[in-house]
Amino acid sequence: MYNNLSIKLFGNVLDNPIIPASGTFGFGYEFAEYYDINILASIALKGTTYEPRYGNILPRIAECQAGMINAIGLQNPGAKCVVGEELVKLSKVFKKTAIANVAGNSIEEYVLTSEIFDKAQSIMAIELNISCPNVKGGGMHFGTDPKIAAEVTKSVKSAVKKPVIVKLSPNVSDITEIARAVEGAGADAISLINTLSAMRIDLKTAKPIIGVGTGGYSGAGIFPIAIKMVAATNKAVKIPIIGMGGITNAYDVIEMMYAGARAVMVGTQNLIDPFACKRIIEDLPRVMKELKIEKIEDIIGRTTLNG
Amino acid sequence: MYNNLSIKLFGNVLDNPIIPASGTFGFGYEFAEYYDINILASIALKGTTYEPRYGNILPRIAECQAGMINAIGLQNPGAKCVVGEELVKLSKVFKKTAIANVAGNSIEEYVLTSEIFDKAQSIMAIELNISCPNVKGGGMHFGTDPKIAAEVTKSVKSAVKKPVIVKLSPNVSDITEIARAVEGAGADAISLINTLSAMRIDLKTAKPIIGVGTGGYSGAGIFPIAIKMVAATNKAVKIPIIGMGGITNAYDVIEMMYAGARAVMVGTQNLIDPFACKRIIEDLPRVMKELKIEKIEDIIGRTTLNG
Amino acid sequence: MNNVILTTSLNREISKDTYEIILAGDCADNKPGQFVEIKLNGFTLRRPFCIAHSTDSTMTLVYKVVGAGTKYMSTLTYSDKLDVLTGLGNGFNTMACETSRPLLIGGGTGIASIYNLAIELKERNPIILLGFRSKEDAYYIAEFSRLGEIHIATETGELGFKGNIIEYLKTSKIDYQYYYACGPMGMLRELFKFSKNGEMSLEARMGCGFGACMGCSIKTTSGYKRVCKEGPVFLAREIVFDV
Amino acid sequence: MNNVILTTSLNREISKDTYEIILAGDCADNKPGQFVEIKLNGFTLRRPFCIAHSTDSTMTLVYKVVGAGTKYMSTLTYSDKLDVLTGLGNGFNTMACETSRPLLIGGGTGIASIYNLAIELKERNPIILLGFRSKEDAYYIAEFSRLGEIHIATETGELGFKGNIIEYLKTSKIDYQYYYACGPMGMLRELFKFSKNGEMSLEARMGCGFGACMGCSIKTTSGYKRVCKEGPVFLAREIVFDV
Repeated sequence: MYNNLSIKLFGNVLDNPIIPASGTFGFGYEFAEYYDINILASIALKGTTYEPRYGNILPRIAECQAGMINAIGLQNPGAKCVVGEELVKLSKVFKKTAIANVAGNSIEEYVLTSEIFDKAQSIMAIELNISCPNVKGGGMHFGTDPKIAAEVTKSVKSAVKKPVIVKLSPNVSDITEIARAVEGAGADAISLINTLSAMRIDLKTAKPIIGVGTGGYSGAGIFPIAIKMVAATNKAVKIPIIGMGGITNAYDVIEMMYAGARAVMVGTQNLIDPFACKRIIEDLPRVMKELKIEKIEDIIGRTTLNG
Repeated sequence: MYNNLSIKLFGNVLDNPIIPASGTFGFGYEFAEYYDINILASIALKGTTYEPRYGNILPRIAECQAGMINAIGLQNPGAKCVVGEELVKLSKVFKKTAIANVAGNSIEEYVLTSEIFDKAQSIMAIELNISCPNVKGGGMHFGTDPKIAAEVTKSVKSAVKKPVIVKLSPNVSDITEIARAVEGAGADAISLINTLSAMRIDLKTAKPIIGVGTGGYSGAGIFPIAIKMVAATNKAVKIPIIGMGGITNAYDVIEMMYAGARAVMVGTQNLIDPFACKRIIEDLPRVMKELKIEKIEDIIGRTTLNG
Repeated sequence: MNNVILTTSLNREISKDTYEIILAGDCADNKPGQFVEIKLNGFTLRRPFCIAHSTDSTMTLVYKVVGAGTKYMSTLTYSDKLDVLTGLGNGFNTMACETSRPLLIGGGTGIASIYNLAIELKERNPIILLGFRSKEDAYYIAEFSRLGEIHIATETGELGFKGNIIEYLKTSKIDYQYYYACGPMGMLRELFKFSKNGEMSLEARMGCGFGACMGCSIKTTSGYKRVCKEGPVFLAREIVFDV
Repeated sequence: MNNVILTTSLNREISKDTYEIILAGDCADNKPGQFVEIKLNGFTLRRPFCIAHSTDSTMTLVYKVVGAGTKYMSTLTYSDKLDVLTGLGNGFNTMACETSRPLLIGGGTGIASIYNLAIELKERNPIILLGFRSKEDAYYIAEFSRLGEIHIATETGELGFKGNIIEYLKTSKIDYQYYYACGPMGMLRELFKFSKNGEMSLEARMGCGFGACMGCSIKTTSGYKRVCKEGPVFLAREIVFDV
């Protein structure tokens, strides 16, 4: 049913633009204990690799004034288990399709993992995580070199039928260069921004708080950086953009869509408030009325960035 | 007089590691209306170009949840006026030496401006701003390409006698690459991080809040990014590092020094609290006692970053 | 400039979305046209406010709820404490009209600043022009009536002249030599086109409020000046309005 | 899990840097060993706290001031409101020791969690071992005395056995089949080496507290488990302590 909150993505009409971001919502079904998750547009699943991974040593979390650093290190039970068990549990409580988030150590692993998800009925699209700053290999380096980013994209695209979203790293000199490269390689959409490489130190021990030293910074503190990068990317490419980075409320959703996002992902806020996505969806009509916005789809990219 | 707060920099003993950052303290003398600025280690002056500049159109400021975006655009009266008038006013109320901050449109302009400051007695060192994101040309592009960064550094170094500090941009894929380049070109120290490119949008008009569209994001929200970059740079180079980015209190100073900073610059906090530097200096002995630190110089780079 | 902690005595809505807050504490040395910068919990930058009235121990500010900061401010209540920088900027030059009857022109929350000036100039029976959008936006009318000869304009025509206050000034035969104005940029620009015989207090999005960041610099006939430091009051003739 | 707003009734220091806060509101369905996550003004992440005691309408938490968050928390006073997630995690399995006299072992703020369990197991006259650093750190001794047979160890030797509580357990001839433990990791590791016949509540630096972020995953003999979701109470024998 089309309504004032609806947006189109990959030919589907989504009820609203709100999608929980990968890594902040598990495999989704546990949030069904808290509210009816069918109100969400979709769900981006926890980052998945071909083989199971334990992830990094603890501590994996460090707090910041307006956000947090995480270094989970892609803990996941492996793609086959995700499709065979986690998606089965999710399908019982979620009647829509989800977005798989795929990470890997090699282009081959990206392809193999994507192929597994490509066959799953409950998957709408595959998001390639080429920007995770928390694991050596399989992470960020795929997202900081335009050639490698394009190669991963092209390889996965030629192996799967479902739409492919490429998730970009902000830890680059020019994000639009990577965006253009993956668009050229056939990406169906771009999501950005992933976390920023960051660090906190325990003042009592002088050691990094995060067990592996550094991690990815997310939350309200990165929102102004995300807005800029979404606006710049929107100017550089024609494919849809899924905007994320520090969204905490319905006003932030509007700002992100003005900057060029067709849909948005809410991340860290889910960890602070398990009802965050529900509250944002419920608050959007009020905020749209206040800002005299009738249809949310009309505002995508309304802000133009000069220069 | 050497004391527990003292640090050595360029062969000088500074009373403490606290220096107001360029662009947040004007040319210093106006803060003498508020407190005795001689308690500061030094002062980094407003960014100066060869010719006078008006700077960008208004608005130049946008607020963020944990910081602000500015796009002043290097408003300044030109190097000759700074030395002839502003430094004269400063010398009347400040008995120590200041750090000139030099920006330019060309390598030649960097050299000419630096030469003017090199002759000024009240200048301790010259900080090359190769990372201002707010002006076209003369700004960030000098700081995102290691070859150009090295060339600017080398040219200025061969023209001046005073120590040269190179101020790095965080808007790069790998800040250590630039750091090594400027170290190789003869830089005497590195200061980091400058502001992150960012943007906010006015929800009522859907236009960028900043007149020129985007600006540089500073304040507490960038602190975790600054800590990471300082730690990484400290591992990459041997020359002293002046750390900055979102320092708001004495605890942040300790964290920044653990990460590898020999001195620190306090920026945005001066704009929120004109007494910020004074309060931090006065609070440092208490915080050091709490953390069982005797001499602050001992903690520089105490945290090691693996990987 | 002083950095003081002031305590809320009263905070009430005096017209649509417009609030009057009375703060107690060390409020000495605030002249008409000067402003304060207030740190609000949960917001990074201080907010500038013009002063409607001040004594050595109290200060009355008028503000309009326009964003999250002022919305939060409207929730402050008796005994809430605020970190305030007082005595900022340069105020009106009351000597400038010594030989004539002063003309005061205010619009929106700028009217608050004019009120403080009217109190100071009361002995000289100032002419006071006040512009509001509509009747429900109007405030301080009774207060101004006690200080001089008041003229009102509303865009809706509900009170006084129908139209903006500068149109009223143009059509009326008010006799004046020198004006003092405070209000939105649109109003000041109109006034500037009509007459440069006076001084105006400008508004700007500020970073610091005390001259450090150059966030609010404007072009003047004598170079670049900071609204927060050399201003907010400028001679009309020195302002370069095309910037 | 419930998301509720609770109101501070009382907040007081009960031993050195250790506070007891009593909150009122909807506190139903909190079992011994479960925990709450509190949003504190000005801090991004919620803070986990174990529950010393709860009824349907009140909840007592014990916390130690160790950082800026708990320091802020110690300033809360009567009528201050808090956003709380309650009923988090899985608590102690009180059925596990049905055939024997329960042994409860607590250290530091973990003692609070043991208190809630002692109340539930009171009828079965539990043996209660409490470890503190020194006399000034001790709390709840009188309260525990009413619930079972208590044994105390302090590192300074000021109260009870001189040394840590696990050393005491080793040297004493306490007869037990199954223990319940909560305390610092060092204590639990020592206990684990000595005996695996029981269950322990773990502490961890958490992101969310309800299983979403995988920030607190530990290795167990049956795969990776989240302290906040599958825990915080685990069978001792399933914990892999070398991670």
